[in-house]
Amino acid sequence: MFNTVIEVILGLLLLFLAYKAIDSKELIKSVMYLSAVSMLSVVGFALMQAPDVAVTEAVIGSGMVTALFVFTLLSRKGVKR
Amino acid sequence: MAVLLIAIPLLFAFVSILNKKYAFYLLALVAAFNFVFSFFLEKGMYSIGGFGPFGINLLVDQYALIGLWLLNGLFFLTVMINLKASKKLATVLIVLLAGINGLLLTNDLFNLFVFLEITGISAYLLTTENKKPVSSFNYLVQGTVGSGLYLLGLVILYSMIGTLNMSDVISRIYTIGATPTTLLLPFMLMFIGLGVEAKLLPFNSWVKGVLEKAKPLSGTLVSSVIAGTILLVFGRLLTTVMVISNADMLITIILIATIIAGEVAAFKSTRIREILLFSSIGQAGLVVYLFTHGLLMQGVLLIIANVLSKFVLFTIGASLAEAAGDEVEELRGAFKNNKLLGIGFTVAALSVTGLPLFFGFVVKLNVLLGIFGSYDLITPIIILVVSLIEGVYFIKLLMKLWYGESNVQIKNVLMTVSVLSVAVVLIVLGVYYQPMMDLVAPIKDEMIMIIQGGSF
Amino acid sequence: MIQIASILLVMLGLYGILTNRNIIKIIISLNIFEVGLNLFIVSLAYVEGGIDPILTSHSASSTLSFVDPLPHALVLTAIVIGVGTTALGLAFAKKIYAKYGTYELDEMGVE
Amino acid sequence: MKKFLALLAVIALGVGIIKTLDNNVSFPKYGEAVIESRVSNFYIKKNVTEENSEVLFGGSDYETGSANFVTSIVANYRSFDTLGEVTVLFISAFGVALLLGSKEQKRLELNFKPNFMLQVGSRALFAIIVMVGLYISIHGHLTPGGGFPGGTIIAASVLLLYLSNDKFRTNIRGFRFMQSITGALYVIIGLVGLFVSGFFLENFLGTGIVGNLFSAGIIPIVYIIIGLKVGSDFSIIIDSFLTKEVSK
Repeated sequence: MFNTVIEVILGLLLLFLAYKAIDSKELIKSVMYLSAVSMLSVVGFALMQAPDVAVTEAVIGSGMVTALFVFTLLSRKGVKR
Repeated sequence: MAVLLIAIPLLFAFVSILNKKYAFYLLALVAAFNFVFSFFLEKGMYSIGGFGPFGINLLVDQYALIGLWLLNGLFFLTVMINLKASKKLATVLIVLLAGINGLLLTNDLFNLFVFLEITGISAYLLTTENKKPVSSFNYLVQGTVGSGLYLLGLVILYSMIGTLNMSDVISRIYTIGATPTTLLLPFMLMFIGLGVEAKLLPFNSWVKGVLEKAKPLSGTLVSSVIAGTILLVFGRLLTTVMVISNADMLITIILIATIIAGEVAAFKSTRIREILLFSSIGQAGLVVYLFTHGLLMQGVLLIIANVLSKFVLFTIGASLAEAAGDEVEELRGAFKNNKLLGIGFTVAALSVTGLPLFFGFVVKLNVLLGIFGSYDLITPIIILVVSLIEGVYFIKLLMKLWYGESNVQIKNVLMTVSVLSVAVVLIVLGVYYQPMMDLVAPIKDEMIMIIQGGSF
Repeated sequence: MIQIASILLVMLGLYGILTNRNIIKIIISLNIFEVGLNLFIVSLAYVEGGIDPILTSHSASSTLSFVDPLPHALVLTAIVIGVGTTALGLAFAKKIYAKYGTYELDEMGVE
Repeated sequence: MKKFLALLAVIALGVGIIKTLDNNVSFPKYGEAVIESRVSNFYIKKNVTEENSEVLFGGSDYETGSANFVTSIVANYRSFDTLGEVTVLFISAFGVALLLGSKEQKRLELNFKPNFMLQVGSRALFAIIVMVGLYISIHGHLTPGGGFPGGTIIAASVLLLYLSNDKFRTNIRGFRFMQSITGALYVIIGLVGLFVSGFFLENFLGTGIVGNLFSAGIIPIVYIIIGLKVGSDFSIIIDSFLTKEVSK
């Protein structure tokens, strides 16, 4: 019973954050939402008994991908849109 | 031993980044090795890691051998013709070669996804040669979405029938008794996913951006070598795995729309490279149409004719356009002072339109016989109308290119020699087509053996 | 519920790719598409009451009910391929920004 | 407004797919995947040839000695996928360097100055992070994770050095050299398998006792190679992103 409650919350949160990531105006905010989605997906993988995938997604998905996005946005001169 | 066709290029690719200067010689060496080695392959199922049907195996049958000979050869020719361009992108080209051989050989659905990505990424990097980052980015996005949808379809198929090995997918489908309707969703997703790379309608807006201003190296590779590989892979999947029960209505509509849209757009366009890329979209739609209707032999013949003629047309077309601009008006009379290129171009163009005495005629004849055999009447009419349109715009193009004053001069002996040799092949196959028929004949019963027995 | 959420994530990713005109937003939607896809693949492998696919001292025998390890291996590869394409997409984005000074596709004019 | 309609259409398509999957008889519901009917049953039984043999934690000389089934699939049963996978990363790193790199590069002036704490802390943390990365790569066949996360952690330690020091640039030639050597080593191990026993990437070393560090034949070796390769790939990507062309 406890498992399904967590899964429902996780699913809804994932969808809400993904929608915010696609729809927010600021690019930096979008990247933050994306990294939040990645981290929640790590929780999802852990819930589904997939430790290997959780470790890989945590390090690569939320770690490296967010870092690359931030570097691209940092190297942007001029006004922050 | 078939795995050497993939392992050796990967080894050379890893070593080639150590020293940029010698990367090109590694490329030339490995391209020659692959072309020569593919003639010494025996047919059979080569397992990797020794785990039989539960690991990944490479299937070498007549269908794969034809693809290997044709595409390794053309890859070698294309690389040799554009020496300067391929010097800069040597490592990318070696990885592309590994990807192409992987696509042709693999017998495992997920392995096909990995090689699709490898070929895709090296194709995106090749198109950066045209200095158009937005169209390369567009190609990257659509290619990734395409292989993502293919992966989605593949995973749903795995959850239903429990295996990833292509040859025992069918045997498992029958044991589980999965009806075609239950398998429709995964097959549709895989069809649309692969349709992106095969230039079918829903996702082929990247083709115009990539090939419109493509330089000879990346243009020829994308339009003839990679297109041929993807179509051959599509053919193998459509006949052995994705048994779409008599080509569901939606798929037929997509294909007919692709054929018509491609040919009409080619008819209307006035730029030489645009004409070629739209006609290749139309041809791709026709090839996939043949596969979905079970006309395997005709599909392979059309791919061979298509790849050979697109190689000639695009090499000459791209170098002409690079020299004197894209508009056909500016290229008027371009063949005046490079006659040999003109002859090669004319032979390839006439072969595509299907005039007698050329290989294209033999292929068109077979295609029409095949389609009339399955006695539905609408499609042969469409194909006849389409080849009529093709004939008109190619003849119009040839007329302009031959008659008129122009000082365009292209000095590339290697290109002239290879273009003429391919043109001669097209003529010889047109006149004396029996050897090609025997070459293609065993494909049908080998595929049936795979479908029934699953053991090759 | 996670399987339903992952399919909707895949759809949201496709929606983001098709409607956005900003290059970085397109790459972000591509990533959401891939996260949804990976979640869906692993959700196919889940077995009610199954345990992690690792033999340890206390779950020692292979007759226990395990979760299906094959989709996990597929997802491992899919994640790293996703990062590869994202890195390439961002490199294109930087080059486009250097050439046009903007990430908006509409403001780039004809190439 | 148009966007809202597009969103509704997409959600409707998603619900449509979910519905078709639900009432599809051969598609297992969430949580009811039947392992016996799938190929992975043989991977768990670690015996591709005959039917039901039980694998115990301390047992020895099975087909693959790796306790972690996922690692046995990634590095042994389907090792060709991983080779293709490593090529994808290799060509992405090469592509990024091709697109962004140029003759001479210099560090990008980020608009934040690394403060004292970061500089001192990073020197201490660097060694620990590298050790964690190597640990995860080496123990790939026993604990979750493996070559890929291990390699990325090593690259993260390089990233930490980049962030803590404005003028820092790693030795790119060194990483490129490691990248090419580890890649070539992986293919050579495959070729050795081909010559030793006729199958490419065959596990020609003894599989040892399940659960020991030195078990599972070539799997630990392959995973260490992948760890180093992924680490050098990502370091090159990070360097390409954090540098810009020296304006002439």
